[in-house]
Amino acid sequence: MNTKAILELKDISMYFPGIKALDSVDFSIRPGEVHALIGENGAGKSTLVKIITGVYKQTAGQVLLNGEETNFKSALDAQSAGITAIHQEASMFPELSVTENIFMGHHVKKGASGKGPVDWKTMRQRTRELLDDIELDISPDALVKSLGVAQRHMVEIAKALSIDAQIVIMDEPTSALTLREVEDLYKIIRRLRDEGKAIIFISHKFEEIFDICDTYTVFRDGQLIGDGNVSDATISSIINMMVGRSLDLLYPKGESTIGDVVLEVENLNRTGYFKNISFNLHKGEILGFFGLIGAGRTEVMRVLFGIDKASSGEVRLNGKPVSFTKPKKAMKAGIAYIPEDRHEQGTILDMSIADNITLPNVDELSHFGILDEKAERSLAEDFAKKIEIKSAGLNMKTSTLSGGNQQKVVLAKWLSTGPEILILDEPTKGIDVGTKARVHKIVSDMAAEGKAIILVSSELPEVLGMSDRIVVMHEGFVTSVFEREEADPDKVMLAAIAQPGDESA
Amino acid sequence: MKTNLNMKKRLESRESVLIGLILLFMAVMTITMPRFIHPSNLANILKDSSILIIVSLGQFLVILTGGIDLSVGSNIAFSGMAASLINQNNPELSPWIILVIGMAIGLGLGMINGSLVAFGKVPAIIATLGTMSVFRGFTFVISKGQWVTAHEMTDPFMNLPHGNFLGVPNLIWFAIFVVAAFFYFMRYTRSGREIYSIGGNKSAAVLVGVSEKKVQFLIFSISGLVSGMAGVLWAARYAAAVNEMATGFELQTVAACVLGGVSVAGGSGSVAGVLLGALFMGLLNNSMTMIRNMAFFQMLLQGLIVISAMTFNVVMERRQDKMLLNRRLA
Amino acid sequence: GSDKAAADDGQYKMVLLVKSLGNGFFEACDDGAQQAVAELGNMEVVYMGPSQSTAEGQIEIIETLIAQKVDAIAISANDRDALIPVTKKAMAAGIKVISWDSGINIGGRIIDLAPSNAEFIGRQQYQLIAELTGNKGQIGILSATSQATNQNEWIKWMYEEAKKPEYADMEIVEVVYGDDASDKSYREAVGLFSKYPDLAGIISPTTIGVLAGAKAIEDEGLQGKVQLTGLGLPSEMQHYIEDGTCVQMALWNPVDLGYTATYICEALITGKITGAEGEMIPAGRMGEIPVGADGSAVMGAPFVFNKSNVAKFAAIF
Amino acid sequence: MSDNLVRQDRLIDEFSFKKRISRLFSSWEFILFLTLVGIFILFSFISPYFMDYFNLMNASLSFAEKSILALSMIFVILSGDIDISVASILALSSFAMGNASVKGAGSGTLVIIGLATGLAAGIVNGFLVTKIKIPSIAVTLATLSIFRGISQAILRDNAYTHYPLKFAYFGQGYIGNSVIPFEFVFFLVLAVLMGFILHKTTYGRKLYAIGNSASASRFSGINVDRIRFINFAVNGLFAGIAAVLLTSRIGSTRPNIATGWELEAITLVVLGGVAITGGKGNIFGVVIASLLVGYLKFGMALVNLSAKVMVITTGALLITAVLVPMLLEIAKAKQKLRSQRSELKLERKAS
Ligand SMILES: Nc1ncnc2c1ncn2[C@@H]1O[C@H](COP(=O)(O)OP(=O)(O)OP(=O)(O)O)[C@@H](O)[C@H]1O
Ligand SMILES: Nc1ncnc2c1ncn2[C@@H]1O[C@H](COP(=O)(O)OP(=O)(O)OP(=O)(O)O)[C@@H](O)[C@H]1O
Ligand SMILES: [Mg+2]
Ligand SMILES: [Mg+2]
Repeated sequence: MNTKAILELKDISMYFPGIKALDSVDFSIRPGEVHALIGENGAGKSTLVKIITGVYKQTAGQVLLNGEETNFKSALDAQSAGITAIHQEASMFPELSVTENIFMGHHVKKGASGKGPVDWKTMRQRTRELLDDIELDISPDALVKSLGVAQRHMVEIAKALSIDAQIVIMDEPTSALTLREVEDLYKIIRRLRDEGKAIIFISHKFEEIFDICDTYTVFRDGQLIGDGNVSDATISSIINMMVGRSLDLLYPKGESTIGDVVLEVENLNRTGYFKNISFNLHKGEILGFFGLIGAGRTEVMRVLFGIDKASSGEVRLNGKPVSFTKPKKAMKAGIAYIPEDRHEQGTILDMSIADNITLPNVDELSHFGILDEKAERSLAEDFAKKIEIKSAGLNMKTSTLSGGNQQKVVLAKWLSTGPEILILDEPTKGIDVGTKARVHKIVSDMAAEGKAIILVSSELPEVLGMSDRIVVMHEGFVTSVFEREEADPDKVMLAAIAQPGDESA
Repeated sequence: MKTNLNMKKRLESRESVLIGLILLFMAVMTITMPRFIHPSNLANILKDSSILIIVSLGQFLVILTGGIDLSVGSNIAFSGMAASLINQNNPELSPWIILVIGMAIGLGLGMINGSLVAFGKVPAIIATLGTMSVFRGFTFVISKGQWVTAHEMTDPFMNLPHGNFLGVPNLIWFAIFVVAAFFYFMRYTRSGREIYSIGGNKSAAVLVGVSEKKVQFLIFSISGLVSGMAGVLWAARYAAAVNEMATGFELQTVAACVLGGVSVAGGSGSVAGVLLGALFMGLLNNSMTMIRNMAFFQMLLQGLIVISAMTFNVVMERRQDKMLLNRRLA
Repeated sequence: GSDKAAADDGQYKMVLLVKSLGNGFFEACDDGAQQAVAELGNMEVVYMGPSQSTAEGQIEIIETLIAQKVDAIAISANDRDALIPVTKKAMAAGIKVISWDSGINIGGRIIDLAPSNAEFIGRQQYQLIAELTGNKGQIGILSATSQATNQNEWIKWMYEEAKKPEYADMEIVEVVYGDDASDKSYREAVGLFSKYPDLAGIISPTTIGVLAGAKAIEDEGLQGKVQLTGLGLPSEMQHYIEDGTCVQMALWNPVDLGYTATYICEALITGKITGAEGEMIPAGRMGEIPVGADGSAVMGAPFVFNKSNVAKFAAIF
Repeated sequence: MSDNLVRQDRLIDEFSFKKRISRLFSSWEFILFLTLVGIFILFSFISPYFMDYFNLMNASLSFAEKSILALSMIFVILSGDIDISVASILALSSFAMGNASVKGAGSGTLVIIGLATGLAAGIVNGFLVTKIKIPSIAVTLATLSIFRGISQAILRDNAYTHYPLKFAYFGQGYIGNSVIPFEFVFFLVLAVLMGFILHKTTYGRKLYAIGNSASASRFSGINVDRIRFINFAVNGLFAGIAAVLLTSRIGSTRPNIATGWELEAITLVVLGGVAITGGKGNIFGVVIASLLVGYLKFGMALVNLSAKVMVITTGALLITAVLVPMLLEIAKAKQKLRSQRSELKLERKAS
């Protein structure tokens, strides 16, 4: 590998209001290389990808392609320069066909000059080929809204491959894929590498990095921490770079006594989302829920909190059957739910911190519907102090806070309702290590106080470290339930990807 | 199995539902009023719907991106008035040149909307609510409050919509031409497809290099362009350019789009659907004049039909979604 | 009091308030008003109207006219009742209020200047169409909005006239409304043709309606088969009268109407008249107009336009 | 663009007095207020009739009803919906009252009928929006035809013109022996009431939450659809109130009454600084905007400007009102980026 770098980033910085997402970062990649970008949530990986693909314009620094400085005005420019990417967030057009989703932005046109009409026949045919290539058995004319999560991800991959690119970027392409699909993806990546293409591969899973990547770069908090050849690295050396301290500090599961059953779920169904879900939750217990993205965990929690309706099944609270038609009813029964999407569901970014904290409590704090601003104020102050929200004042807009502090606002908001059952959905996604530890501490303390806790997480170490028991889901089914002692990473992961032989079907 | 599903899908698609509704409606009309089915009446319906079709297609593009263009009626008035004044003052000028000028004026007004929305970031509904007043106000200014009527217009000008080609009135040809152009544009050009992408998922569209600003500017420009065309045709067809022309027309075009299955949230809808929606509106308008003493029920009936069609659409959509869900975890 | 002194500049200020701006008929009325201004020398007339023809819009304007303390308001009303409260207020503030063209009900004005007697207009319209159809056949009426008070009054008298024995072979089949919009009027006219294949004639007592009706007849090639008459401006109908689409139609002279309204206002302001029954209003070249019961004043018979005279009048209004 | 004044009061402990003052002065309401003052000054120079207590009071009759429509429209728009059927509801209510009046109903009964009809129509809108789940713009586009259509179908070319004498008070009466119209006082009372609900009650708080993020509100236990439903119902009720006032003021009902008022009400709301996308804005802005537009029109009419000029002016005012703050914001963001860049350069040089 002595060829010259095809892509070089020099001294790149990217600032968002209040955040340095990237801080003087260098990066380079050569043809025929698979390069891993590694880093915790929020380290700046996706931001780097967006700069390379022309979606963002860097605040400072240069991007060199084949030695020449680029100045992409949009993703289109990057595409025509031979750069393609699978972005992390879903970027599909649900109302449009698979073919169109693949070719949006670079429709094939008839005529030699490429000025003719859009050539549907050719595009459909190429889609067919691409789908065959990645062994995806769907019609090119299918509307994307009719596809499942994994199928959508595969279409995203096909989309990246539809461009004859020199550089292919994959931002967490495997997060929703089964083992077999991951194997297919490996095959494709190897083929691309052999064709002399440069591949940037982002993943949180170390085995994947060691399986497929040649080189790596580690980011932490927007800064480059280290890089090198994968063959020279070990998992622990990389983790050290990522986290900057040893792992044991995290996941401080405290002692708590497991009490009576508070919540029983029996054969719960929601058509199209999950089937025959059964489990129990005890007082003082932390019940982990693990699975791949799209496994249906969130959907189950939404039903428990009264957001969605179950199509059948029973939920019992302290032995009594309940059915929450509205979140308010679930709240009255002592359930609190911290949703996974902080921006869309957890907080109201344009409202003040105080108003966010008191929002679920306004009815209780008011007299005949009239706000009691004093009571609100003191409640907000109490919990802001307790959860240690760092802000310029509780009347600041929530949007001015960092991600971690925003998550603390969500925690404060729900803890202030004094819940008996606390459901947390990906509570540490995209927040810094310090806050993460703080969240874990709070959860542990709650359990110690005898509250029942459900912790949904896609981070295996977190689930393993925090839970008393672990429920594992795959494509809408519960595949296994592990006691803390018997849960080892391999077994849990296998259950999550539903290897043949288990009882899910 | 697969073909079966496709068949089912096709049968349930909004367009076929609309065709069914239209046929049903026509059947009922024919039974109660045999003259309805007379070719001359059908031709009339087509003529009456032509301008609505043309403008609704422009409105369609705007709604497709989740916006709305409330200024089309005023745009028609302004460009129609301007074209008529030009015709009045330059009788020797070819009507085709006047048509082009009228379209250019409409385009210009559309570009004002487009700039406000794309570059000024003014919400579409506000921008066009404002220009709706402004354009109509200026119609009055350029006409000084006067009308331009038949004897001030030249025959070639009035013949623009009224003349025949191959036995089909020009007005219908104009509509056919615009429909064909839109069909081609929306299906076979990148820009057309990009409009769908912005309405479907804005952030995803940006990720694949679609420029939101460009698309927004484009759709309002097109909406203005077709409104300008409609303005000229309108003035020439009724041989009268008055300040109040096409008042309230914007709501007709929105209704045609909604009837045609265009989602007001953006992202879905088709040229065929809009065509059928506008035809249905034209049909409604025409039948109201066909039935004795219907004048007073027209508004009520129109509203009821629009709301029923929308309810029907929503229910169908929900059923379709449910079908998809049922298949998902089978 | 009627002996109110003229404003500082020696001018009395009067407002000619029309149904809406941008209507050729009213523009012609304004021309007449300005002629009267030139003759009288002590008047100033401002032409005003709402942007859409609604009673609410006119009321808003009248409120500001009360504030301005103008001397007189002459209104062509969009609603014969809705304006009464506000015009009463205006009169209480010492403003002389008259209505013209489209009247305000008793109590809401001092004098109502009708362009012509409603009964006469209605009957004449019917006679005009009967002449054209040879006292035979089905007649449709294409009106303006269903709320237009003067239209409805005239139509009532058309039905009265139709009861006469000489019209035994004629009938009014339907009244349709074009809402004073050219496209709707046009569609309604075409609707009449298809509903009544034997339609003999259309009466459209409104300027936009008669224009749209003529265009529809021409487009459908029905000249000679469907006759048309109505109330229209010669300048706008010249084309159709000359090509025979509309052989004859009627209208009073809007110039004279605006002219007379101005004279009446001047007479009221200066106290020449009070609006009592039996008084004679001096109206310049129009001679003297008597005040009838309930303050009604009538100008005279509408003038009938046809090929022979339309060109001459088209130059005027 | 506009910040919540009430909310700002609570910042006392956190912001210095100076900062508070500077925020107040750059707030949208303040700019509106300055414009209003400017209009008063301008017209009092141009027209001798403008600065006249009686005239100013009386002029309020021309905008009080539309402003009342705007008051409840704030709620609808704040929660992210829109209602373009209000003027038709007004017509329907007026029709119902006229119909009852002909049958001999007294003033009290008429008011009840007017309000009930408005409320019922609002409930129909609310039902279609929240239960059938059709977007509000589409629903009210259809009901705009239906509500007016009903009165047109029944009333036809007739008018109801006979209302009880006492009924005239609501639209034509003055408070005691003063020259203050009842309508104007009633508008102010309603404004205070709506302001209280908006800024001092849980309902108002929830409204803002919904407007900012309906889904986050749902996840916070707010019954989003119920609040939207109530908004539409209240909006209908207010259209009923406006119907009582207008009908009483003009003493006549025709199916085309108040045509086009929906757009005027929406214009007032938006001009008052309420974001059409919801979640932002307050009652003061809308009240000031109502006075602003009302007196601007009054002033322009006093100097005999053509109605068409007024139409152009309000249209342009609306666009500028939204455009200017947007452009300022864009410029500010650019400025910030530039300063960030130069800061970065300095940092680099230093290191
Ligand atoms: N458009 C944006 N506006 C403001 N802040 C942003 C934006 N995009 C990213 N950030 C912030 O920049 C930082 C880096 O985010 P980025 O998405 O690059 O992280 P990442 O390494 O891809 O994380 P993950 O593993 O969660 O995908 C985060 O703090 C994020 O909140
Ligand atoms: N087959 C499917 N087709 C389309 N959308 C799906 C499908 N399955 C799940 N989804 C959607 O994908 C998203 C992820 O599903 P869900 O949240 O239930 O999974 P999860 O186990 O909580 O995963 P995660 O929270 O990690 O994304 C949800 O919004 C869900 O509605
Ligand atoms: Mg990322
Ligand atoms: Mg989830």
